Amino acid sequence: MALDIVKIRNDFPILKQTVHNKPFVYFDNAATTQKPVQVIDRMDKVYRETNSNIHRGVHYLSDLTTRHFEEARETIRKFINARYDHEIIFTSGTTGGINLVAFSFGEKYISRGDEIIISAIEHHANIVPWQMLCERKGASLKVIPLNSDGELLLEEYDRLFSSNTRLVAITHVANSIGTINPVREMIQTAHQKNVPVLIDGTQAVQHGKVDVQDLDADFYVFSGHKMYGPTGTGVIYGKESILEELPPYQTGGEMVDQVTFEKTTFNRLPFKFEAGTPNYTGVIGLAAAVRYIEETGLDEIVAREKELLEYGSRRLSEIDGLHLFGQAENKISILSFILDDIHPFDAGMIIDKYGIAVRTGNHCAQPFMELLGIRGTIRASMVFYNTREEIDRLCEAIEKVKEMFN
Amino acid sequence: MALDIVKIRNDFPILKQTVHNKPFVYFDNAATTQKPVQVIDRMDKVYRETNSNIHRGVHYLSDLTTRHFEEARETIRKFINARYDHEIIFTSGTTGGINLVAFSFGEKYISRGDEIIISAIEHHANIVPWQMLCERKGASLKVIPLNSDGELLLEEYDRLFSSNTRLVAITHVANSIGTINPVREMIQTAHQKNVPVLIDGTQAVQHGKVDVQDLDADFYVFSGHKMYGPTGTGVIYGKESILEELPPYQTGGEMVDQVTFEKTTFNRLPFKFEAGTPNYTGVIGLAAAVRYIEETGLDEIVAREKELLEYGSRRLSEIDGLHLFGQAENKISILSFILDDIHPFDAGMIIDKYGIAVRTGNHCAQPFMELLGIRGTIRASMVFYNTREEIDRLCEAIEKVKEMFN
Amino acid sequence: MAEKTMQEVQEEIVEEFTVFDDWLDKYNYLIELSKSLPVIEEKYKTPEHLIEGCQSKVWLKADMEDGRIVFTADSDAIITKGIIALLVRVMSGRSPEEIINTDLDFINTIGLNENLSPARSNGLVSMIKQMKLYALAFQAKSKQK
Amino acid sequence: MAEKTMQEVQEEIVEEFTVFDDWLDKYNYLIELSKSLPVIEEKYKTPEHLIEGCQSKVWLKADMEDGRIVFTADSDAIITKGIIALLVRVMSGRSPEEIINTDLDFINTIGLNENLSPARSNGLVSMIKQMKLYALAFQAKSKQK
Ligand SMILES: Cc1ncc(COP(=O)(O)O)c(C=O)c1O
Ligand SMILES: Cc1ncc(COP(=O)(O)O)c(C=O)c1O
Repeated sequence: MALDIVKIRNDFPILKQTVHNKPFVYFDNAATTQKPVQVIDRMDKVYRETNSNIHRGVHYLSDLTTRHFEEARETIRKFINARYDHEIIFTSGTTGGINLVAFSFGEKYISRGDEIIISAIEHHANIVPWQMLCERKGASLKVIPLNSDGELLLEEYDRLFSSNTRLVAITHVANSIGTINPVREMIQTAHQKNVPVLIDGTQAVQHGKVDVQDLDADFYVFSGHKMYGPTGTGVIYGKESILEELPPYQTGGEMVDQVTFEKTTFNRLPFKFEAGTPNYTGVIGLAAAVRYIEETGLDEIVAREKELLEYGSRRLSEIDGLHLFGQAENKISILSFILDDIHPFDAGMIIDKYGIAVRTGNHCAQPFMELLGIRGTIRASMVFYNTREEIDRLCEAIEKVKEMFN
Repeated sequence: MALDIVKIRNDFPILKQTVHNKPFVYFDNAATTQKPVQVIDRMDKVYRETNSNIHRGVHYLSDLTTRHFEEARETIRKFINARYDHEIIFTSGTTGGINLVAFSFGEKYISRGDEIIISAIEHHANIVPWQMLCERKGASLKVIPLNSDGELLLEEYDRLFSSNTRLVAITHVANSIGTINPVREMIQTAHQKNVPVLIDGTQAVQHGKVDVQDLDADFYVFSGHKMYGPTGTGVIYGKESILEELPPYQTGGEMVDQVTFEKTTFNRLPFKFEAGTPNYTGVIGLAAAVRYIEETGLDEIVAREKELLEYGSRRLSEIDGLHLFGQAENKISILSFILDDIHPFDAGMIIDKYGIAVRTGNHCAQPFMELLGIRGTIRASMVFYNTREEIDRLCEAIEKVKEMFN
Repeated sequence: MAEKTMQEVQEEIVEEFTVFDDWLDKYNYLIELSKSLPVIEEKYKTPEHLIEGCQSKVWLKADMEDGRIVFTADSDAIITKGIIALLVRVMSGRSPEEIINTDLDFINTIGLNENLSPARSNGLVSMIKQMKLYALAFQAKSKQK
Repeated sequence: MAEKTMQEVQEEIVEEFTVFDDWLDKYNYLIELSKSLPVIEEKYKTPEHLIEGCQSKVWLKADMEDGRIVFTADSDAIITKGIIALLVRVMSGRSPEEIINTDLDFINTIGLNENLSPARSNGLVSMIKQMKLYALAFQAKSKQK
């Protein structure tokens, strides 16, 4: 069943406005998505009706909010099909999540001479924490190379393993050009060598069904604000067996069991990894976002985004002097391109004047941009609430840019 | 000028409800405060009208949201009178903030044999991160003792310093019993010995004017959700000169300058410490909370809370078999007490039934509870929107508790 | 002992609670019940018998007598004690199989889950979990023989 | 050169911009101006002369000639180049004192701050800051003598 696009656009109040006197077109969804009223209103309701700090409260509202928070954990568990609720850990976002794993896993399992495999198409959030860890521990990074379509070279990946490989950390979907990596196979490869795998799912969970058990991922990390949820929220899925072994990262209230000045013992999972007052309002909002995705239908979302990608790719490829990056067969609806002899930033500024929000620059993927030998791209990232008409408007704006700078 | 309490209570929608068919009384403000519509609506507006990821965006809404975010930094700077905007670092909360400092300061300045001074009245968030640091580095904790009124023993504090002391970390106001510590003098003492000081201001900034330059604090850390702002927000103030020296904590997008697989260089302050997409909506809401506090008037807030404390202390002390903890001369409006032969949890459950939210337990201050030789207290923490009538209702509920269990 | 099934005892309790139409009576009844709890011997009040996740301390011990599990327990909070007295009344003197296979739905029905705070209901969940774990352990042991 | 004060040149620019009533004309004018920027020599396009905080690359160099600072610059983006051409027009050939003491209010007045994106306006702030820093440095140097 096709989506009711009129209803959907009504769900996102921000889309109904003009910017620079033009109808607003939002094509910066890979940076952050917009929020449906279902999410906004849910958080509003927390603050207006039920707000109270959670877990240790004896009173009614604290009870209620604790329940809502723990129900949110269950909602997320189901969404990615984790086995247990306590395998779901709430964080401030993907960056916070990867840093947690890098520290805790690193403290336990990484020492001098060890190796961690990442790929050439990672976001900085899945590069720098591993770099820092390697620096601290005297370990080193190995990088899976890409082909010119933006796909990882799997034979090379295979060859990167050694007896010192301790972890693989790769993105499910590349934020710069949209490639969907074959993470299921890559996890199998790693597991055959007894190496656990962390998947950065930031650009994946909102664009297709993710089943962490089917993938057999050891860690799966994502951000709330890119999946129609609020800022300041994120999730780490981790297999119980591994999480149990890891030491805590941040420490403080909630996550302790007994505290004396001599010694502190820690609470059980998931609380061991959730120090301090969590962003419970955000988490409750995130659960509302998941419900929104589920009610809209992931299959329908995938179908519509595929259609937008096909239309957009075709329209853009008709433009003279435009080069589209990322021709992977499997990709999400991201159009990343440059225009001959025009700086992406100049182009972005003019496109903005037509009321269209695109992102320009390196998309926090400097190593990948260097690989392409470019200073950055113009990136239009689309989701199911976008339309063909909006793509047409982008094409018109691009023509204006060419007029101005050529 | 006295506060217009009718107007104020209208600002907090959550207060206008019944719980267990009784008018709701919220006395759990030290756990988290309620939010005025000014804060709720501000965040609503972000999501409905301006939401976009910040800093690197080329388009209008990204620009606008970046401005709002950076204006929020300036609002916080003024609120605590920091010298520079870039001395204000946004975090997910106090726990996140203290963990950041413990890691970064620890990496740079703490090694085997070093000592860190904390006090016997700290929240777990200002104990456990230092414990972990000490464990990692082979350093040790020294603890400032208290007198029976809940005041720190300053002569003992003096004696704790040695040539190995590297940091003092103390709370400005104790969350368990409300004591206001003489942090200005304590900072002077430490500085005479060239030891920097971190102040946990979580229970202080909302209850009186804090001027970090006047205090001469090296770090001052607090949470947004306890000062009428949203969950998932927090602030570290740090002196420029120290922050410049510290290595980053979390790493990822935003906080980097150049990333290659060989080496990463970091962005300048404050971004060096703000990895990943910040909770910009929350931060913008936090600035609205600060404006609300300022418009209400900190002096007026202090005066009203003092009056509530005096009234509440008097009323509670009239109750037979009730023991009030924390008789410090300088304290915020927290009433922490036990009832003879009644478990705080039993009492809290019954008080809840009268629509009154109090907290029971150890208030994340287990070492302090052990010092008192008790299993926990019943804590009623009041702020300016509370009333004498609410205190009267609490007293009635306590009488019922006594009837039931004695 | 235990002529009624666990299910029947649960129904009995539900029936008893129907006469209370306000929370005050319910709580007073729990206070009353707290006095009937078969108390764990003082020497067993060790960390090993302490149940996690409760705001008040709860100790619980299980012994096998003639194929049936006998629970003794205690708590420093009275209402907690009343609740655990109810649990013991339903579960003590049963075979491991019956304990493992019976759902404890009376808790929802009498509104303990709802009316008790979360901290409490977390504790409640922990208590039930611990009692079922004991049953599983005894069952495993008897199969080994 | 520099018979007008910095203030006067700023007013001149504001006046020029008043004739544009839409952004397209403003931007086209900036593109035009970009061609007039006194370009930094290729060999100085080093990290040392690169300004941080801009989405496009901006190189800036300052030399002291007869007590006046002469700026040369370049950028890989054209609109950036146009803006820096404006800054150079206002500030180049001035004494360190004048540069330090004059507020650059023309930027707000012609709506560059508002109409340009934040990334851009961050870059703008960085450029101005860097130019003022050069002025401070030259002033300090000349006082040492
Ligand atoms: C004095 C003090 N420090 C630290 C904290 C921890 O704050 P958060 O849970 O917001 O991180 C609290 C909160 O209870 C507190 O009262
Ligand atoms: C693939 C990927 N990983 C990680 C991140 C970092 O996410 P956040 O900034 O929410 O922490 C992003 C966001 O751009 C991303 O696209």
